[in-house]
Amino acid sequence: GCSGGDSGTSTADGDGGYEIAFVQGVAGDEFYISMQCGIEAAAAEAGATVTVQGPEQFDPTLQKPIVDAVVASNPDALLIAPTDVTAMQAPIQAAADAGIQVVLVDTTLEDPSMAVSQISSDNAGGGAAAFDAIQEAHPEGGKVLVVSIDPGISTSDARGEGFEAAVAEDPNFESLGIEYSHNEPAEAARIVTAALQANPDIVGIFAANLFAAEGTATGIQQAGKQGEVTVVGFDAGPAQVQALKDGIVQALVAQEPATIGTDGVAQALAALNGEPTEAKIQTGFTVITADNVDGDAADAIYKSSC
Amino acid sequence: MSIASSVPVLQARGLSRQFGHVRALNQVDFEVFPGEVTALIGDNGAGKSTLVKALSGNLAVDSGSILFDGAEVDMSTPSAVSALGIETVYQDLALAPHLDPVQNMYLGREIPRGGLGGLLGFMKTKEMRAESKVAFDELGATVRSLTSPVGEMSGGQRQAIAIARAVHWASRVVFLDEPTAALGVRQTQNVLETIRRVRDKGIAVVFISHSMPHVMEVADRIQVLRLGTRVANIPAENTSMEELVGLMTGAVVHEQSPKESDR
Amino acid sequence: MSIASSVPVLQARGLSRQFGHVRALNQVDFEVFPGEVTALIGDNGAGKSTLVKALSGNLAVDSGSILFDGAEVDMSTPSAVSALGIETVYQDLALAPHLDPVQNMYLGREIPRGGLGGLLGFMKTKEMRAESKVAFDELGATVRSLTSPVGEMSGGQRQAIAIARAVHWASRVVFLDEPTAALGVRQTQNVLETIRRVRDKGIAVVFISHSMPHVMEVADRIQVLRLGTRVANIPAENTSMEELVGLMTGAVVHEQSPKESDR
Amino acid sequence: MSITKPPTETVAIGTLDEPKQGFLQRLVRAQAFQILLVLLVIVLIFSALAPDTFAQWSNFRLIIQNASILAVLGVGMTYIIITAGIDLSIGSVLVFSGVVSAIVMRALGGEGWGTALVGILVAIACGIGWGLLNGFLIAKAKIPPLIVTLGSLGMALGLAQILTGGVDIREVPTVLTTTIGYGNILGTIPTISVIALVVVVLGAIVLHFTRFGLHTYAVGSSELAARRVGVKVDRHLIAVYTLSGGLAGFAGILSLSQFSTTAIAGQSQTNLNVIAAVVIGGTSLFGGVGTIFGTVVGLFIPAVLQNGFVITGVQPFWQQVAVGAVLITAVYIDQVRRTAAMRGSSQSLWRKFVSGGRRG
Amino acid sequence: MSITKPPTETVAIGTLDEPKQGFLQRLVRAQAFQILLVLLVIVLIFSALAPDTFAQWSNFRLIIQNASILAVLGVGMTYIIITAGIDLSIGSVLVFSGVVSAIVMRALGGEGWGTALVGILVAIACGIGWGLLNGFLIAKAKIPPLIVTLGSLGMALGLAQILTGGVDIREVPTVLTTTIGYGNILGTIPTISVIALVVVVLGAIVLHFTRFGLHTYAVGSSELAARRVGVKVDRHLIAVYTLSGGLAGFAGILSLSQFSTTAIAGQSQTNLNVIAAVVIGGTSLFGGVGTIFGTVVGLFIPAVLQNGFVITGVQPFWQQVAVGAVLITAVYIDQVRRTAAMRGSSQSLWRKFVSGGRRG
Ligand SMILES: Nc1ncnc2c1ncn2[C@@H]1O[C@H](COP(=O)(O)OP(=O)(O)OP(=O)(O)O)[C@@H](O)[C@H]1O
Ligand SMILES: Nc1ncnc2c1ncn2[C@@H]1O[C@H](COP(=O)(O)OP(=O)(O)OP(=O)(O)O)[C@@H](O)[C@H]1O
Ligand SMILES: [Mg+2]
Ligand SMILES: [Mg+2]
Repeated sequence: GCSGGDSGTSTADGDGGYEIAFVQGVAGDEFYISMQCGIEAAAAEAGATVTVQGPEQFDPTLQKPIVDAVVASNPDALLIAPTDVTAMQAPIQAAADAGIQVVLVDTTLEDPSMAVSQISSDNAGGGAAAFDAIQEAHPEGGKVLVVSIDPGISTSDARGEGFEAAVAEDPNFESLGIEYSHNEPAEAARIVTAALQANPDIVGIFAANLFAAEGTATGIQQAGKQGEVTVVGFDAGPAQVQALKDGIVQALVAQEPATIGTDGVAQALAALNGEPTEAKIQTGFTVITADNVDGDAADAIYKSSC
Repeated sequence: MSIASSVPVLQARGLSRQFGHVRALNQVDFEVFPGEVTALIGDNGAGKSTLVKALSGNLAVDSGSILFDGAEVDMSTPSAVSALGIETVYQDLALAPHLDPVQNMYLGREIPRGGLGGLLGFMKTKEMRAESKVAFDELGATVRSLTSPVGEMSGGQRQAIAIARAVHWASRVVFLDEPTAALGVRQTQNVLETIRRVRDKGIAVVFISHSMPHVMEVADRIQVLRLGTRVANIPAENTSMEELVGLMTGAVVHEQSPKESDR
Repeated sequence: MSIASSVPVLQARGLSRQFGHVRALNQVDFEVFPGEVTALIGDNGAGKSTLVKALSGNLAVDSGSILFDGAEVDMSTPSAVSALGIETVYQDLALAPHLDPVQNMYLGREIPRGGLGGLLGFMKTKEMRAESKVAFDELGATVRSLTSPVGEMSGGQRQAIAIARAVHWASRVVFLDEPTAALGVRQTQNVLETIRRVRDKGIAVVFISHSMPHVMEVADRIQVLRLGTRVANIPAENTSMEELVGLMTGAVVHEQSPKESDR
Repeated sequence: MSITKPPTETVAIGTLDEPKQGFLQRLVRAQAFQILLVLLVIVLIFSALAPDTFAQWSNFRLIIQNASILAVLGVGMTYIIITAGIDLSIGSVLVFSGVVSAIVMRALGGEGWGTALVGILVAIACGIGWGLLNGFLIAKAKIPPLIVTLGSLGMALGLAQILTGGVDIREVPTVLTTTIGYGNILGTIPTISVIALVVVVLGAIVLHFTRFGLHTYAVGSSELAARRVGVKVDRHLIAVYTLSGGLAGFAGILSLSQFSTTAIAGQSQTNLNVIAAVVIGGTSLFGGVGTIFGTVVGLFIPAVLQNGFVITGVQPFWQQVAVGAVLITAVYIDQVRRTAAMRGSSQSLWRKFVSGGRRG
Repeated sequence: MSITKPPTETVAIGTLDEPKQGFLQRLVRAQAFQILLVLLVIVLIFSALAPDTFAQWSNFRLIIQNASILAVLGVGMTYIIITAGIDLSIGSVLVFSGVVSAIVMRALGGEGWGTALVGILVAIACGIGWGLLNGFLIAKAKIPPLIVTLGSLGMALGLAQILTGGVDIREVPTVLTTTIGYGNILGTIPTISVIALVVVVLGAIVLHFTRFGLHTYAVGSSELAARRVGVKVDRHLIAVYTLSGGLAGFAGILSLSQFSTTAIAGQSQTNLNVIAAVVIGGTSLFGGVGTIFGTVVGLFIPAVLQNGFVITGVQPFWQQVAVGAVLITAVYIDQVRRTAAMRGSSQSLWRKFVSGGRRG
């Protein structure tokens, strides 16, 4: 479980509770851990047990064998964040064909019709919101940069695209494009230091995930540009919030993983119990800044343990 | 005793080769004639093995030229050289340790199956095994297993395999770089006899050895290297062990230009 | 001729060792006495090198026991064996090819600097170089560079380095597995002389060679292996080359129990 | 020297030799039999733990299906590692070939075999191209394989991203996905696995029975020796890397069929996974030894472990720990058993080297 | 045989020998000088392209700072590769050590040197622990290094995730971040780089001048020879893997200081990057050859390339392609120049092998 306990083990309980399997997009990510917390809380209330699995990378070729094995273990319901809209289509279809109730969480599929429900975040909207935060801090405009993970990852690609689209609408801002950190803070730091060297007039950097944000913060500190560059991070784990409070990051775009998890369990249970389900739920996001972090945005912070 | 002709099958002129500060070959002339056993002798580090490598396409020289049958031909790679009918037993043998004796014997010259199988690369394994056995037996080699990797075999067994291979494939020249160093008494006699047999087929044999008795036993002509230079080129009957040893160590110096002594 | 005592410094009883289907050693008895040169001879693949490896801690035997100074001691690793004062020149030499002659000479026995430097592992490089040079000179080795990797050197140069190393460190027994195989005439004579000198210091020398003249020249006692079994153990003066060759090939069979022939 | 010439008796050749060995015997004895036993033990343990879920054909079927693409890559990698080389680029070449093939098929349009066939050929051709480049740089320019294939890893992936603009292509002819990707033969055997099996069997036959295979061992055993006897070492190395590249290209089309997407962010672990499988299977990184059969077994050990752990509900973090521990244990047991089979040859360094033991 | 004993003239020893060489000469000649030239050329090219941004001390300072942690890891890896081994686990061991150290420091509380010192010792101890395990399994259980360290890679990472529940720890004593992480010496030289330099210099001295270093080369050059002359090969291998583990643990605390986070999933490429640097620096994967100096140069080539490409505004996708291509080219040029320096020895296979040319 998210606290490192034993809640991840499915116990074949005799009380007739449902078995719910949750397959993350990538293991060990605070976003999915928060989602897991929501799922486990909701499941505990309903007397269901939860098994959690996830690949080491956000990579369909690694996720597919896991899904196949989960399907073989024959749970009652499957909550899954597909790592690719087409690649995961067939394995998830196979789960549905095996009589498992499928709920798509966070990401979705090309043809989600087999799922009882799809609950997704608006990643593109989150990217646009990140730009809004930079715009607000630097109304005069300037150069902006995106530090992403790897090309081909649907969620971070959508964030980057949303951000770039928003930049394009404001003639005062110039985008330096998207750089890829390969999910390594050190790589992000190297990119950011070099970019600042070449373009000392960068006003904002959008870091598309946690490691990108951490590396960006390190790079800015190395270059001695704290306070001059507005860094907007995506996701709001405890680490990011700490960075926000330290003034390294100026804003965070928070999704609602716990809500996704809770809703996901609710939809799955509804389907299992033959109740009506909601085909599509869109969850929103919150922009957290130093001003509202202890106030009305406090609830949006992800949990690292339940 | 020899059926030597007067055109050298292989002739080197002014070969030089330096390694770092060591001049391994220094303007070496060298020639071998068909149907003749040429002994190449010299002190340790005199450059004998380096010369053999240069003449078998394994080492680029800094200067000098090599003629085959009187003409310059491509001798820059081992495969080009073996295509000319020149085979070599290297001092460090160079067998593939993970392969068995038969595979080593036929490496690069495998007998293909007939028809489609052959085109696809399938081989006549049984035939190769049988022929290898004959070749090893001829040398009295004590190879105890034809399917064990040669890396597991004794020094003498490996040497016998390398010799069998070279003798089997050579059609014009065979270089034997200290072939009997690891061999038993009986195997050594067999190899010396094999050398004579090969010579009698009209093939030129270059025999490198530190054993003067063996040299005197089979050589028709003796060439002496000293510190990378040929210091003597004499018919075997005109010399003695004492003179040879003196030539190798520099105690005796031949007052001769190489040209004069040629044949 | 020899200052031999009557207690063998090293004694093997009933050693056997099988590789797959090959019985390399078959109930071999073997003993060497201080101040005596024991020649170990046999055909290729007779098991000589295997016996040497077994007696130098490089090979576990299937059965049999080894006594040092009449007592069983730990001889399971090469370092335990060299701690007893036993050194070996292996047939395949086993030098570290990337290291230079001096480093190879002193490998595992480096001379530490005095004081703190020594504790930290710094070495007296100059001293080691000077002593190595003396040791090589003694053998008349033609090592041309003390700083080039030995992997670049000629066969004879490498062999000389290995011999110099073993002779330098041995205090009780030295095994020489075909030490003169790659050596020049002069170097061979030096090695034979060195063997006598070492023997006269009271060290036991085991000399393996296929050259019967060399064996007759230095050996005090000759032990013959055939197909993994000791078939003879005779004082050198009581035998002839013909008899030895016969024993090795099986043409002559000694009707003797090993016990009777002991000394 | 007056030695009477001794009788030239024909001694002992082959007389103490092992009885003649058939194909199966050779395979089993040589390399991979012990590790197969380890795999069977793992399967048995999980079967006992989860008889209803793990020990089902439907589950094995999926494990086999998921290992199929890696098996195709493993054939090429086995050849390369036997030559003492390495190929880090296979994952990227797979992606690149898939991308180019997908672009071509999209341009052609159509969902039928015509388009698909062109796509297959294009993918293989792309892979061969990268393989040729790798092989040429390694054999002719004498650059270490690790550097060459690390470089082409980056280049192939970068070019794939440039070609797609970083956005996966998802238009794949339906015939590919329905037949190769998810089709079955005899109702239940995945087509993709049958294809992989054919590749594996062909690869094994070529490696163990032909001149090409023999030269592969020879080059890895001693490049110097092979060169000296006239084996065209450079040409052979180029051929081996080209083979690996071509198989990676073919794997690219298999991956397209299975995932219906070019998955450019995927395959990041592929090279290490395949190399690990080859080494688990008993092939030495120092060259000269190895079997395709071993590689296939080596692929299944981590695959079965992961599947079993997921099914028995082991936490993902613990899975990593357990897979690591079992990997080491499996190879250790293999080691010990092989040594024991050699009868106390534990001191024979040569043998250890030959069996890839110590340092592979 | 009646050969008159020839005069035992003292021939030629050392007479044709090169003039005696000092430390610098040896370093330069031996391995890494050519590749240093390649690095300088790359620096010059970028300096010409972007004199105002690239060719600034402020920029070089950052490049050096960012390479510091990898340099510490590179020292250990160089030793390992010289013994013909490999260590894939360094990235995971770094993470694990950082995690344990962060947990201990969090438990102790406090932002001062007391806590930090405990943390440093704990990190190094953790690294040593993993190194010992690796070394023991490799030297005593005779399991191939690739398998052992692949296994411990998974185990260390899994345990790190279990310890933290997958959530990075961000509480790091401020003294660490302000001094080691971002502090400067002499106003402008990053403290972390000075620390790395000390490790590098110590590593080089031990490798090139002590018994320990000599035995490292000996084990890699011929394990058999080293064993036969009584070098305690097993003990030495354990020591070398322990050294690498300890340095990875130390790098863990450096990483904590620099990034103020345990960055659990963030070291997946570290092992390959470091191995590549070692090989670029002229160390052969087949053992027996290599220098620390070469490794450091080998680290800077990709680092400078990446920095230069970002500064000159090369598109990210093209960057990967360019880094790959330049890597191959750099090693090729190094190769050619070294060969030329040997005067036409291009045919000497032995030399190629020695210089790590062909197959390393
Ligand atoms: N690849 C190499 N690199 C550097 N030096 C070399 C190389 N090969 C040979 N040498 C040197 O060249 C000289 C001649 O060596 P070569 O092997 O030809 O001698 P040789 O006459 O065969 O001696 P031996 O009788 O000992 O076999 C030696 O001093 C040797 O050290
Ligand atoms: N590691 C090994 N594995 C398998 N067989 C071996 C191994 N070592 C030796 N043998 C075999 O054992 C037998 C004895 O070999 P050994 O090397 O002791 O012979 P030798 O008497 O030294 O011969 P030579 O005079 O040729 O050096 C040979 O048949 C050899 O093939
Ligand atoms: Mg020679
Ligand atoms: Mg022997």
